[in-house]
Amino acid sequence: MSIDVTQIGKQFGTFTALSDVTLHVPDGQLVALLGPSGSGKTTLLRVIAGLETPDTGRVHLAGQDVTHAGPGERGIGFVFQHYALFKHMTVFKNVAFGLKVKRGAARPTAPAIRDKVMRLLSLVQLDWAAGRYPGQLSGGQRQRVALARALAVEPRVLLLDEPFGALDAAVRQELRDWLRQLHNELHVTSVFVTHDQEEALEIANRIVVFNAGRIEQEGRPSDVYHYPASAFTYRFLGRANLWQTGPHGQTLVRPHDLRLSPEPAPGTVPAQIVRIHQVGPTARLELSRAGDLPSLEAYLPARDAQPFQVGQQVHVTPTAQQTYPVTPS
Amino acid sequence: MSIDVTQIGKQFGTFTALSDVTLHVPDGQLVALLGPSGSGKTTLLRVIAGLETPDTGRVHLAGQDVTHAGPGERGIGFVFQHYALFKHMTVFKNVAFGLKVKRGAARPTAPAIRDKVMRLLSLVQLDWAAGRYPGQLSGGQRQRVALARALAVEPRVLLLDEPFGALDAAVRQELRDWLRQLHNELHVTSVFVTHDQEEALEIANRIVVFNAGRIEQEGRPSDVYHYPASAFTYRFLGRANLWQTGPHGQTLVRPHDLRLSPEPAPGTVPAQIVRIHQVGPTARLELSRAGDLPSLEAYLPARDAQPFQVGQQVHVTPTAQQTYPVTPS
Amino acid sequence: MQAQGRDDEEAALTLGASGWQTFTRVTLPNIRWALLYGVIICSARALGEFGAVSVVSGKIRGLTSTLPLHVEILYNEYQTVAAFAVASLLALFALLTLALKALIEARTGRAHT
Amino acid sequence: MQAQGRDDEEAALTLGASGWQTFTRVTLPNIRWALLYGVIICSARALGEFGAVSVVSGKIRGLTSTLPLHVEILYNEYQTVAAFAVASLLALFALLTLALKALIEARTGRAHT
Repeated sequence: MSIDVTQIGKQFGTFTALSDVTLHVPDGQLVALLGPSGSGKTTLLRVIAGLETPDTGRVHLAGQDVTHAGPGERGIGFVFQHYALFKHMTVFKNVAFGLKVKRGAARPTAPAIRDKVMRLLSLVQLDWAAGRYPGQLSGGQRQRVALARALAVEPRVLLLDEPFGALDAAVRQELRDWLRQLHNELHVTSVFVTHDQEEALEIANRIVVFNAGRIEQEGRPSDVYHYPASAFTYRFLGRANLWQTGPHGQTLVRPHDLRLSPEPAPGTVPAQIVRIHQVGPTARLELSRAGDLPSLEAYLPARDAQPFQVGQQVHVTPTAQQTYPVTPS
Repeated sequence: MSIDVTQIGKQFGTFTALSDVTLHVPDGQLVALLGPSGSGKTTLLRVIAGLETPDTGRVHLAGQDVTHAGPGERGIGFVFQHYALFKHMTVFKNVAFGLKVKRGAARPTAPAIRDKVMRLLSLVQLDWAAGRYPGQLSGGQRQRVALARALAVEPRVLLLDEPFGALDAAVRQELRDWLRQLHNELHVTSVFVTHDQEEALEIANRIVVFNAGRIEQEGRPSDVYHYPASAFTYRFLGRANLWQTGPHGQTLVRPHDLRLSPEPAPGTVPAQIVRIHQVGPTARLELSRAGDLPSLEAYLPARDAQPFQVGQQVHVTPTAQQTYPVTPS
Repeated sequence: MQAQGRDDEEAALTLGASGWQTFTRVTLPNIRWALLYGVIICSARALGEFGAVSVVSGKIRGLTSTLPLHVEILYNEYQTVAAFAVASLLALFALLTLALKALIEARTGRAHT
Repeated sequence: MQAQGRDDEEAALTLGASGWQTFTRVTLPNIRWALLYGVIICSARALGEFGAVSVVSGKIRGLTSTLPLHVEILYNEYQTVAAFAVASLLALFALLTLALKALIEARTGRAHT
């Protein structure tokens, strides 16, 4: 089911959470809303869900205007950062909730509910926990229950608010893979909010970058990563070295786009290696340049970094770079 | 100042937070306590600080037994995950607090306090915020105030409890660099708690891996990363593929230690490329193998991945691997 | 209620529950102990109130009299035995309330850990 | 107090503050409005209490009598004017308390945003 939000604006007191946001999400996509905290990404997700009413603008789901529909009438599933499970119900009852509150003919029979809940619980590998209470499960398990609960009502759109934000790094990685696989199987249009650019780049089909209540950029992960439209996006999507500030603005370089050689060549800049940190396949080198040029960080594959030593004089050149006008901030 | 904890045990009700933990931290080190939540790392930090009294065992700072000394008598600085700034005081007063509560001759004069506080605030680049209240600052700025406050009493040991855990990814990276630089300048023995293996590997001199209230492994980052003593550490420190389960146990391989070639060779295993995800300098390939062998994930430098396509049949071999006995869990 | 409730209730709404279903199945079970506690403490206060009732009610026996007023009336009429009997009844209510209060505090204490 | 206090107070302790310094400089400023609020509400209740005082005090004028008791005594002695004067005093206290309560609620409301 496609999602269209048109010129959405939302104020909280004097704080502008969203300002003139327009976004189209095609059917079946997995979209990441990415931005720093307070940039409006969660507010937009809650507007789509109907948990927040926009001050201006419209929300359409599958072409239908739902701006004033309640969250229960939109055919959405919502997953909260802190799980929001019903503590006084077992895992089974949590997942069955959405089916049991259906009215009249829409409500499945008890055996049908049981079948469906157990199918969902085995999908999230938690069929053994049906009789447990949420308090007896780990964070990762709770979030899987929350996902099963959201899927039980067969939503046409799945909305996830920082779904992995409260989890440990290892569990987070596992659930990311798992969400991607789930999306590949079910193909339900999904939108998730994150402030972790790696997470967004890894699992989303499309990325929407937020900054101060506006959409800064939108596109495929590789496009957004390789062609950031602004210095803000460039810096937010990965580490950035300030190569130089010239008449056209500031030139930024990613640490893995720096090439080091022992000999000078046209276009290279001299620098000294201050620190080499190597763990795993990538070596991180800290370089200081002469004068008041800012220091640089370079990432090299471990084998390319072997000839270099701390204290050595090297010559640096960027293999890719972006120049942005300097904006007064 | 060196830190020695000896055979520390700590129970909370029926939960064993620490069990027979012995650790030596030499003077001037930057040590990471790394582990999943509930593994005891924060409890150990709080025991060292004197905020928690161990049930058994001793704590020595610089060779002196401080097991029963209060937190204020140990010469430590403590930084909390959620900053723990005094909300009703300005930034200046927050930083000055530790100096103002000193008694008698130990207490500096008012001008000396002002000088010192302003020096610390310019060290954390917040001299312009001296008159503000914590509520008016961003998360990253608050944590820098908390650091300046902890440093004001000239601690001989700096203890940090998930100092960057509450911050956005971009701010977190910035503060990590900054903490490392600060440690390089001040050389104060520092211990920080984290559940992020990348953070630990990046800034620590030594890493202590916790699992279920015990120290699982301890050593230099590269040693811990390249020679994990157990499957737990291996899996916690980075992504792991299960290459095979044999008579000696399970063999694990890191995604960047897999080599792919179009032609079979001795020792290679056939696999099919299911997905290629490339953003930035590393390409991530998902490989499925015949039979019931678990699927693999391979990370290749972008240039090495160019010849491969989704659906292609390839032959895989690990360039490095570790085998661990299968432990019943 | 604001602290623990919002996420739960929003989750129920997104799952298609009506406002009433959300209230009875999610909000009420979460606050039932706090609610019962409030009701009991409030009843205890109302039961024991004297001054305000005395001024407002007019003390019409069997109509606008409460137990504490009744104690006073009986006492002023020198029906000492009856007065003490009613007072004992009040004391019994007080003990019952205390027991209920302790029980609920133990319950909610357990639920929070 | 438990909710907002612990980290702050532990921070103060690690900075070398004594228990007393931590209490006066960190704990008290954080809870001062809540504390004052409690004192005022409590005083108001104590001021207005009638039944319990009436039973326990013995109503010795100028010694164990309180304002509400005094109103009753005067009223029973048919000193209507005096009784109403004292009652007005009580009402004035009530209004003052209300004003103070509103002021503090406004203050703490602001401090929380």
